[in-house]
Amino acid sequence: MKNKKTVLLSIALLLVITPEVVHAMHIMEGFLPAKWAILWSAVTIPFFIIGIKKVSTILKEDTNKKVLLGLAGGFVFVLSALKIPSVTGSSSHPTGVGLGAILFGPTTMTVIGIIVLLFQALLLAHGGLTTLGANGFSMAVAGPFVSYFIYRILKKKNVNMTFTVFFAACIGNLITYVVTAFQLALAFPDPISGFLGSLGKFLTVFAVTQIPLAIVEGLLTSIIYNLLAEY
Amino acid sequence: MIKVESLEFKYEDGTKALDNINIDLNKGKTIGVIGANGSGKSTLFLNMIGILKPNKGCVKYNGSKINYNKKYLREYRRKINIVFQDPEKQLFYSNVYDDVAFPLRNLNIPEDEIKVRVEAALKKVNAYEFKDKPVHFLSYGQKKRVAMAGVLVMDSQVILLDEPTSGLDPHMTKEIKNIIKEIAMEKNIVVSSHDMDLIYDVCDYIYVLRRGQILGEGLAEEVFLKENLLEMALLEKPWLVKIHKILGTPLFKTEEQLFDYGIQKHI
Amino acid sequence: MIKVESLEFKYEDGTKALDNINIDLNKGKTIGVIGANGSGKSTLFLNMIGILKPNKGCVKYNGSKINYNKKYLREYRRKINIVFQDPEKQLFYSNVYDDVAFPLRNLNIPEDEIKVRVEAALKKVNAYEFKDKPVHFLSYGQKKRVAMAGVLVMDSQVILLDEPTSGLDPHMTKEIKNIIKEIAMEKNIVVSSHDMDLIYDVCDYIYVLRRGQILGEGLAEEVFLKENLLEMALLEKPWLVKIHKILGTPLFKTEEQLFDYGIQKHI
Amino acid sequence: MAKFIFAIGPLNIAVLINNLYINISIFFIMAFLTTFVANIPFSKYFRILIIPFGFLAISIITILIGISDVDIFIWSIKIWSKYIGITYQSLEDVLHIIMRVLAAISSTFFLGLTTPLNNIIKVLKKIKIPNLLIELLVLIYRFIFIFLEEANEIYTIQEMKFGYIGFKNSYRSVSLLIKHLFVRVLVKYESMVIALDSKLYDGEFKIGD
Repeated sequence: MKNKKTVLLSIALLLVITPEVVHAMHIMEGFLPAKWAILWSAVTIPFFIIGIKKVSTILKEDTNKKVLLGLAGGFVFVLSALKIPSVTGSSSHPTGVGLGAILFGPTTMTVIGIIVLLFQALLLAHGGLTTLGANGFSMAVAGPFVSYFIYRILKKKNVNMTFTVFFAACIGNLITYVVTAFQLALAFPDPISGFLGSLGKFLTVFAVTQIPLAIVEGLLTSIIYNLLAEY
Repeated sequence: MIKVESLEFKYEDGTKALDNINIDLNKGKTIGVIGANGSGKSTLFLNMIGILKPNKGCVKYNGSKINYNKKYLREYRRKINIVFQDPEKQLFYSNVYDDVAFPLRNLNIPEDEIKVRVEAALKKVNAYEFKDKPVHFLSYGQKKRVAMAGVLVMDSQVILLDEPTSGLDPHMTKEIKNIIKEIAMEKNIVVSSHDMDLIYDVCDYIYVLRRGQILGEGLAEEVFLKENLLEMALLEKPWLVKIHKILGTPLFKTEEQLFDYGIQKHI
Repeated sequence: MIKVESLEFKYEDGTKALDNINIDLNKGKTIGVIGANGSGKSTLFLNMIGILKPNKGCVKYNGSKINYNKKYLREYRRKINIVFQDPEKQLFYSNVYDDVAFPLRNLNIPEDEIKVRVEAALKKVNAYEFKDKPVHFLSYGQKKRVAMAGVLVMDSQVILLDEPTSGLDPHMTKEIKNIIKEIAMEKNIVVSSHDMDLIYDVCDYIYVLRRGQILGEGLAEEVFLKENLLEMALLEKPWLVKIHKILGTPLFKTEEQLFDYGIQKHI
Repeated sequence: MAKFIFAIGPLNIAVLINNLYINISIFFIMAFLTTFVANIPFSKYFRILIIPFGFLAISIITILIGISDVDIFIWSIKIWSKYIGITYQSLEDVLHIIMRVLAAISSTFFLGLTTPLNNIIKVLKKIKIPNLLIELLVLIYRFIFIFLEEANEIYTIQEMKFGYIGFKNSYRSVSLLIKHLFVRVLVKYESMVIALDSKLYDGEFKIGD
């Protein structure tokens, strides 16, 4: 009995800083048909395994880093539970995909990201267990890798750092949204216009919220990056 | 002024954190709120500043219930504010000045006025000398004083202090005690602390909490004489009260009074 | 047993944190290390358990210098260990049992022995009743006790306690005081604290630190009578010493002694 | 273990079999068990349940509405030369989705709201999930709560200092909050490494069976 109460209490705590509006691009529990749920898990698992392997080689050199990974995970979770004001007047959350990829590297973010997605499903009702594969691919694989590569390329070309970080985080966020729209369109092709029609519909509908949010995320990430550089 | 009237606050799971709380800040200039860990002091403070909303009862400001809309709270918080226990969590900037100026900049106050007020606040807590130091080079006691300045700068009428001396060494504790006494000359202070000697010294009126209820209240000199009350609340007597009870010396409010008494006795 | 011999420790930027420190844990069963914030107490503790390596001088265990290789330190830390001040930073599991069992599992001790030792340690700090609660639902005082159990479970000979009562209410402080006294019957304890009353009550021998140097040392009853010493170290007398000085009552070591004295006097 | 299977089983049934009637039953059974048997107030249950429904609403409408040159819809409006409307099939699809979502989400809630992480960890150990992953789960779970509490406190302090009035202030405050949390990650890391050392950590966070 006590445990149920305490779990509920934790949810209550989360609701204080979790918001009235939906978590932007998490495909909710049970939304995807079995075929697609399994397919996306199959796509994501290899990345996850590679991530784990890579992380464990890093950990072999310095086992203390395990705690750092744990701390980073807690940090990313809280980041995604934070409420930020968005242009439409409502509020939303930073996905933390870009910031995480820049701070911890993309492979680490794959591992941490998927674990965080699991806890989000269990504690916050964001996303779900059956959609973990699909969400994992868009948020813990595609987003971080794209963000990180943009960051690396622009950094090498000596582009202004604030812009580099802004662009990396912004595009990372957009990619997440495009991939999700893609996943939804594949699973629910339009009966008349097929996959492409459906993709068009999803991209349009979510663009209303996602494009401003991507810009917000980019701005926010660059401010944080500068604050950290100052420190 | 602020009054709390038959306030009840429940957690999400339905357990009562606060139950039938009545508090009147008019009863003293410096009010003490004491109670064991988990007796509801922090929850009470959060209700008083409008962060948590009571399930029953209310918080009244100047005779009328406070509102929970953004605009009202914004005005309300210019009147009442709080210094939290852990300074590490309250200092966001790496620079002392920017940190203390934070609330004023949020209110769009012109920079030259900000400068005057920030410097005055820093001086009040004896922190002016390290105003240009990076925050992470400050000692714990210094951080604690900067955190205090960060609230004093808003110039609110009522200031809640949550464990103002926790983690401080005896010397620093004394210093904070003096700062509190000084601020109390212009403002109303509410202090919560586990340090009974501090509470006894700086507060004139005391509320004793136990498991979310007010177990007793009264003038400092009265409350701390009630042995049963303190025991039920899992608290202790201040040592000045202890020696009064055990040795039969007169009841002194401060160490200095006892000291003077000691000198006279020897003469 | 452990001795610190003319130890010097410098930070990376070259400032001396500790200078010519000599400490001998044989001098008392429970040793107190007192000093203002930033006087070097924590740095000293970290040197004593071999986390930091001194620039000069050494730490000796049973007459020979300690080594700084991994294997030696692992053995060494089975003999001497530390409870840090902030419990949040030393609890790694959400599950109380797993957390307390952590060091034993690192030593590959069989699970059935672990069970016996974990339960004994939890009982010693009165934490057995909440052993099944997740750590994040424990109160601060409960977390603090779990952290203590996590070190007691190793059954080391010497235990360093860094601010064991900070942030605790008077009742819990008393409880911790009793726990310390109980542990001290079997082990050597070193306590650092800002609470002079606690130090005076539980410690028999005291080292006074100021700016990284030992300013004075001696039996508790002697050190706390040296007014100059305490003043220079920015510390205070325990109140039992204060009334001895001011009122001329005999010097008592504990409140109970004063209490008995008071009763006799009234008869 | 039993509870775990009891939650994961229906979740799989809901998604794999995807039968309308089975899913309705799963939803009611799970909702009943979570609210009544596990004693979670209905109002709270409902509040958590509607969290992801913003996503559901938007996606459902997107699936529901189609565009065509000819009016093949059971209900439609004509804008210029195009018809925008709902087909019978999309209506049926959507009904299936909603029922599947309800069944699935009530099962996951049952797991999330009634099963402590430790029980889940034990199951994961039994099915031979790699150790490193379990260790990370355990650590991240613990640290989530540390940072949540901190974020909550910092947020309150900023709110008391007018940090969330208007856009400019809010952005500044959120960025400061995140930066501050990250700095605290690093500070914690340093002191935790020391604590680990003194706890004889040898590279693995061991967990009992």
